[in-house]
Amino acid sequence: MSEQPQASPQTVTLTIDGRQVTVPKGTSVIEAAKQVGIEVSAFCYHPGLTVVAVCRQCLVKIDGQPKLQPSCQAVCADGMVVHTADDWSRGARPQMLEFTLVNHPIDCPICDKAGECTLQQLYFEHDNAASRMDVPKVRKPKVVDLGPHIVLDAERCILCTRCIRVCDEVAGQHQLEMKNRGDHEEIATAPGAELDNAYSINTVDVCPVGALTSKDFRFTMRAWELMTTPSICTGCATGCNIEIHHKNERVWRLVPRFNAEVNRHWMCDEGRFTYHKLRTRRMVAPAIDGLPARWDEAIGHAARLMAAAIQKSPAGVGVVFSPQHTNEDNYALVRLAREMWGVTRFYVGGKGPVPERADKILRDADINPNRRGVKAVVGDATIAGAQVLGEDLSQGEISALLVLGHDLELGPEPMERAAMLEALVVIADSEEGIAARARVALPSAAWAEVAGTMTNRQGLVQRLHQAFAPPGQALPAWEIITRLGQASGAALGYGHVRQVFEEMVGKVGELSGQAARWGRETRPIQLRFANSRG
Amino acid sequence: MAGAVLEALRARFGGAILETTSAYGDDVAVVKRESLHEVAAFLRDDPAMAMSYPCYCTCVDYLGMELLTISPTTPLAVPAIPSSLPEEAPRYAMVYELRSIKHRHRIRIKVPLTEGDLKVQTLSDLWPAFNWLERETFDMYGVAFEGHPDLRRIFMYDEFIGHPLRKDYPKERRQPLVRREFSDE
Amino acid sequence: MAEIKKLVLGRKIVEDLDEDQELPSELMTVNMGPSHPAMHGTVRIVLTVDGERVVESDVQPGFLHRCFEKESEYATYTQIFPYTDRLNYISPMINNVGYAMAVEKLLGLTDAVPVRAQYIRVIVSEISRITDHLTCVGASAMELGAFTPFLYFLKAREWLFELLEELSGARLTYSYVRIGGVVSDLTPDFHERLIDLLDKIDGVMLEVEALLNNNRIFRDRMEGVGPFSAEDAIAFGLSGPVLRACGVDYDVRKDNPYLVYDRLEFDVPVGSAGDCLDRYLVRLEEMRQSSKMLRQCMRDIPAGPVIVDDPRVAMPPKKEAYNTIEAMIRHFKHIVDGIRVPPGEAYTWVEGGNGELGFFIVSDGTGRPWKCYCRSPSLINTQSVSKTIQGHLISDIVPIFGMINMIGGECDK
Amino acid sequence: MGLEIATTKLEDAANWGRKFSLFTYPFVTACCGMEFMSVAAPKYDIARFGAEFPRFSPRQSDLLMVVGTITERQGPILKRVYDQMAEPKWVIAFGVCASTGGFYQNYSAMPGADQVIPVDVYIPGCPPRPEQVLDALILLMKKVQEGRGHSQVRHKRERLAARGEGG
Repeated sequence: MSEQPQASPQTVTLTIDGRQVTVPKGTSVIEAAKQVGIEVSAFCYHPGLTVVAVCRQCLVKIDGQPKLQPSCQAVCADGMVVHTADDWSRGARPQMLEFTLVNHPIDCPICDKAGECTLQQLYFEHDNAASRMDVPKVRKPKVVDLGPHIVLDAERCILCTRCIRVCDEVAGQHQLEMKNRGDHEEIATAPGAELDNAYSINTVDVCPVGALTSKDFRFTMRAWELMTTPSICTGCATGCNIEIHHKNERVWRLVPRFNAEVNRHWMCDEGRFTYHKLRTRRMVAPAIDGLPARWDEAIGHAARLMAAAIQKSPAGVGVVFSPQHTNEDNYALVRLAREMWGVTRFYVGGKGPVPERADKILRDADINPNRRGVKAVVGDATIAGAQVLGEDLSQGEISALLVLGHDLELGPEPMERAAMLEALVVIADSEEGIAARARVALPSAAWAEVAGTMTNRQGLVQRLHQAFAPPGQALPAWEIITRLGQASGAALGYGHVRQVFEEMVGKVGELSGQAARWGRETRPIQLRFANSRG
Repeated sequence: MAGAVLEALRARFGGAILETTSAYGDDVAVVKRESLHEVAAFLRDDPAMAMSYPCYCTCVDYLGMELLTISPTTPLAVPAIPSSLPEEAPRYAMVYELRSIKHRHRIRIKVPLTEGDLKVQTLSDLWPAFNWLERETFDMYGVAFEGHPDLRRIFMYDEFIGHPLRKDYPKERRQPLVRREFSDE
Repeated sequence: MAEIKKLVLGRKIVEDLDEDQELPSELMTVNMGPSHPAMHGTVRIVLTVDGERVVESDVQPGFLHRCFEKESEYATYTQIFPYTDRLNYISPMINNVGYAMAVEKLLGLTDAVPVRAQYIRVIVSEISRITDHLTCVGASAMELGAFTPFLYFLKAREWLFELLEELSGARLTYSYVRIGGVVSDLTPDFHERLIDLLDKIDGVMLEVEALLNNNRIFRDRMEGVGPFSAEDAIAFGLSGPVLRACGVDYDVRKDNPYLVYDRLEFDVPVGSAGDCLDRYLVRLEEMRQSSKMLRQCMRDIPAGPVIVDDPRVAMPPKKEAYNTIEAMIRHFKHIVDGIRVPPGEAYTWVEGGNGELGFFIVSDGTGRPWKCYCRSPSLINTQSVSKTIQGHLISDIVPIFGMINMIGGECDK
Repeated sequence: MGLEIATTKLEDAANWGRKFSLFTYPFVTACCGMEFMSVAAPKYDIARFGAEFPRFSPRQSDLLMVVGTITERQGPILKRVYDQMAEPKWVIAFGVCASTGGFYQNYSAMPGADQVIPVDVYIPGCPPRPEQVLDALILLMKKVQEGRGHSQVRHKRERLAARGEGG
């Protein structure tokens, strides 16, 4: 204590377990402890929610106070001396856990949360004592339908009220409440309300036990069997950071990953369900005129069609970029079209806007994850959309079209005209939309199967990691484009998506401004060993 | 006794010894790749060291290990996986364990290796025991041992592609040599 | 010897053959294995022979590579025990003990393991050593044409298997040891049965020694075959009976005592020539010493718990696990997350059936090892075969290989 | 499959002879070999069933015991040994590794010997108890007597095809 840190009106300095820490004024003790690497156990405290201090699990000793204080509620003060590992506060944790477990059912084998359950974890870390109870447990309803996505098991609930606060504070709708008293207290929907807000599954994430379960995930897969890979939600332009939980080449759920600048701890329900698209109507083999073909045949055919069209009139050849694909895919396509083929008729596809889904929380009207990235990569902020493409098609200005992505909102008439073009090459992961009408359809890997980057609405370049291999013969789109270039005599020379990224960072103005780095490849980690949840 | 070997190594090789630790009673010296052979020869031949007994050698692949060094009590939804990690950090480390039967002391030598430059000088000229062990390490991790007399696969077959103990080799990716044809039964 | 040489194929000059001169021959490449009656398990030796004499050889292990390390990286610390069983499958208990000790070292539990559990570990290790040597000697004798010792020794091994089966529930792959102790206490009449068996085994050994030790054929094929100098043995990293037969007095149980070996009184047999006969004699004597140790253990073993009293390491009793949520959670965390081992790396080595059996474990703080390397004595001992058989006859490969006692599971991991 | 042909008395007699004189080729690779030794050794004594004689030459044996884990590297060897055996021949997969790969599900272990050769009887267990092995032997004997072994069935089919009576 020889050196007293500079006192400042904005910060306070306190001592936690003998270690000094300086934090901004108003910081809670639990957060200050985290800064020096001390994790205080807690159920009801969540860094993204208000503090209620109902679970009493985070009690710590603060010198000068007559009783143990909840560290989530205690605000740091100058000169405060906190003990988290003394006998008194260490003794309080097993006592609180014993109370919590009095009426907890022996449900672990049938509980969806088992393996990522905070209660399991805290009991194992702090208590580990045998039960002393010899009276029957209080019975409560086991299957309560709270809303379209959520089911409640009231027996498992430990009444931390995190879910109530998520509805109130994140979604801004009061839909959950407590009812009854004492050991009959339980969670219920507010009178006349249903748990149906757009962020309702966040209640499942924050639930420290298996009381709230998602209908989409429950009883499908044990949590500890899952592998986790970090990625970005492709549901809209917000680009929420997520973890893909997958096993056996299949995604089982998406959960939010903390990012202070984008989504904090949350994501919307709609975004969580985007993974279903990964298994519906996927294109698994290249096709020429609807018939399956080998890759070299399909690529060769596509290259010949495009070359013939370019030779006839370069101005009549259009290229459609995809805001559903990564920056790398689009960049490779820009290079192929502009530099190798000399084509400049560019459009951007993607899904049309859905204004009614926009809110001020996370959801954006633009349900394409990478529109801003496409504009930056193409270098044209006013790039024409599907509307203009439809007009051009109707006026017969276009003779050939290379389309990235199957989402292209064309009217029926332009769509028919597109189908009649002499060259319509589509690189897409699904056989829907324009992909069904392609002369040559090339199957690409979808977002969970590729490594790459996407730019969200704020201009943040975020990284997608590959969770598993693409189905069938599908390849990443940048690789298809590279092969297409090779077949038409224009070597792009990419061997790895990282090369695309590095070249792109050097050339695209908007990207070089940020400290955009590729980072190391990550390996999927088994969830039970990742320590990230529960 | 425990630190004496490390002390002697530090005194003699100075900068070539990047780090020394003694945890769980195991003395560990992290040695620069260039000095490995020299350090090993010294340990074998110096009468005060007399580490004539080669215990084992292997390699550790640290790919992704830094991701997991988060406290187990981290609450929900804190980033488990940072999106970017240092790329230049050494991914592999060779591990050699030597022992002196005479003096009853031992040492573990670790040599960090980066992904792009995965080679190290062989020690099989000092101890013939390392011949097969280095072949095993080559087979499993793809570490190239310069000067090894017979560097080829030892457990896997020659047709096998890749190095299976690397962390990015999937556990169940088989490369069959032969399969039965069911049509003729 | 001359008769054998006349059978050599590929002769060059027949006409001006001098009766006193050796029959000239050209080098020939012969494949021994991969599936050969004299090879334990599957191993292939590509021999370059000059007549019957080995000029050069290339020993190729790896036919039983079952990816012990890769499997370990995907299993919790407790789940690895079955894999260790199948490393050296004629002395699985020693593998169990060696692996458990490595994890305990990382957990800082080495001294916390109850004394009774340490005694039990020594008991099962020494029983396993006896089964190991019984099999090794019996099988080698059979390969040299002596079928009776094989039957005698297997009969004796069967008794021990039955004893261990009663203890652990399995005949061969026991998985009896747990991190922090052993899974269950000795059975009530274990003491009497073991002592009784040891007496019977001593009798069997006398019988076999009478059959083999002064048997002319056996001695001719063992004595002076495959000698190894002490310096070479050390440089080749040999260990166990093979190293001690070369005259190096090195036994982990004496030189780096673990468990309760420092409380036991036993001798380490050491050979002089390092040939096959020495290796055979060292193994026989080791069985006697193990028997001696077992008697001491049964005399000294204290009462007490058999697993460490730490809820983070020991599983709860089954009855509680199914009836209280507390024990259920504990059980669940053990099964799902495994025992969380602090980050670090450690190497532990024990005296296995074939030599120094070590485990080098790197932990990242989760419930499964980041790396679990096994220093397998078989692999390193087998490496010396190539040098040993050089200049010997093809028929000598059989005793040399038999006495190295290569175990596929351990050698190829 | 057109197998509903009447077995003649001669075939019955031949099969009866075959089932009591199975010459074994032990393709011993791993742990199960220890139990194979026990089966052969005095206590369990496979000799009681006439299958005590291990022949280490595939050409002299008619029962291939696949004892232990088969790795990808061993696949070609196993296939060659099987191909070298004289007809009719039978295969027992001894232990769970030879049957399915067992708990070795990885890049090197083959998921069962039947990936390479047809197997007549599978013995579960890791390793199986000697009693189980004897039970499997009795099952195989039944199969031999009834002419249901893989190679017997194939042989019959080929004979029928050669006669032009369908197959």
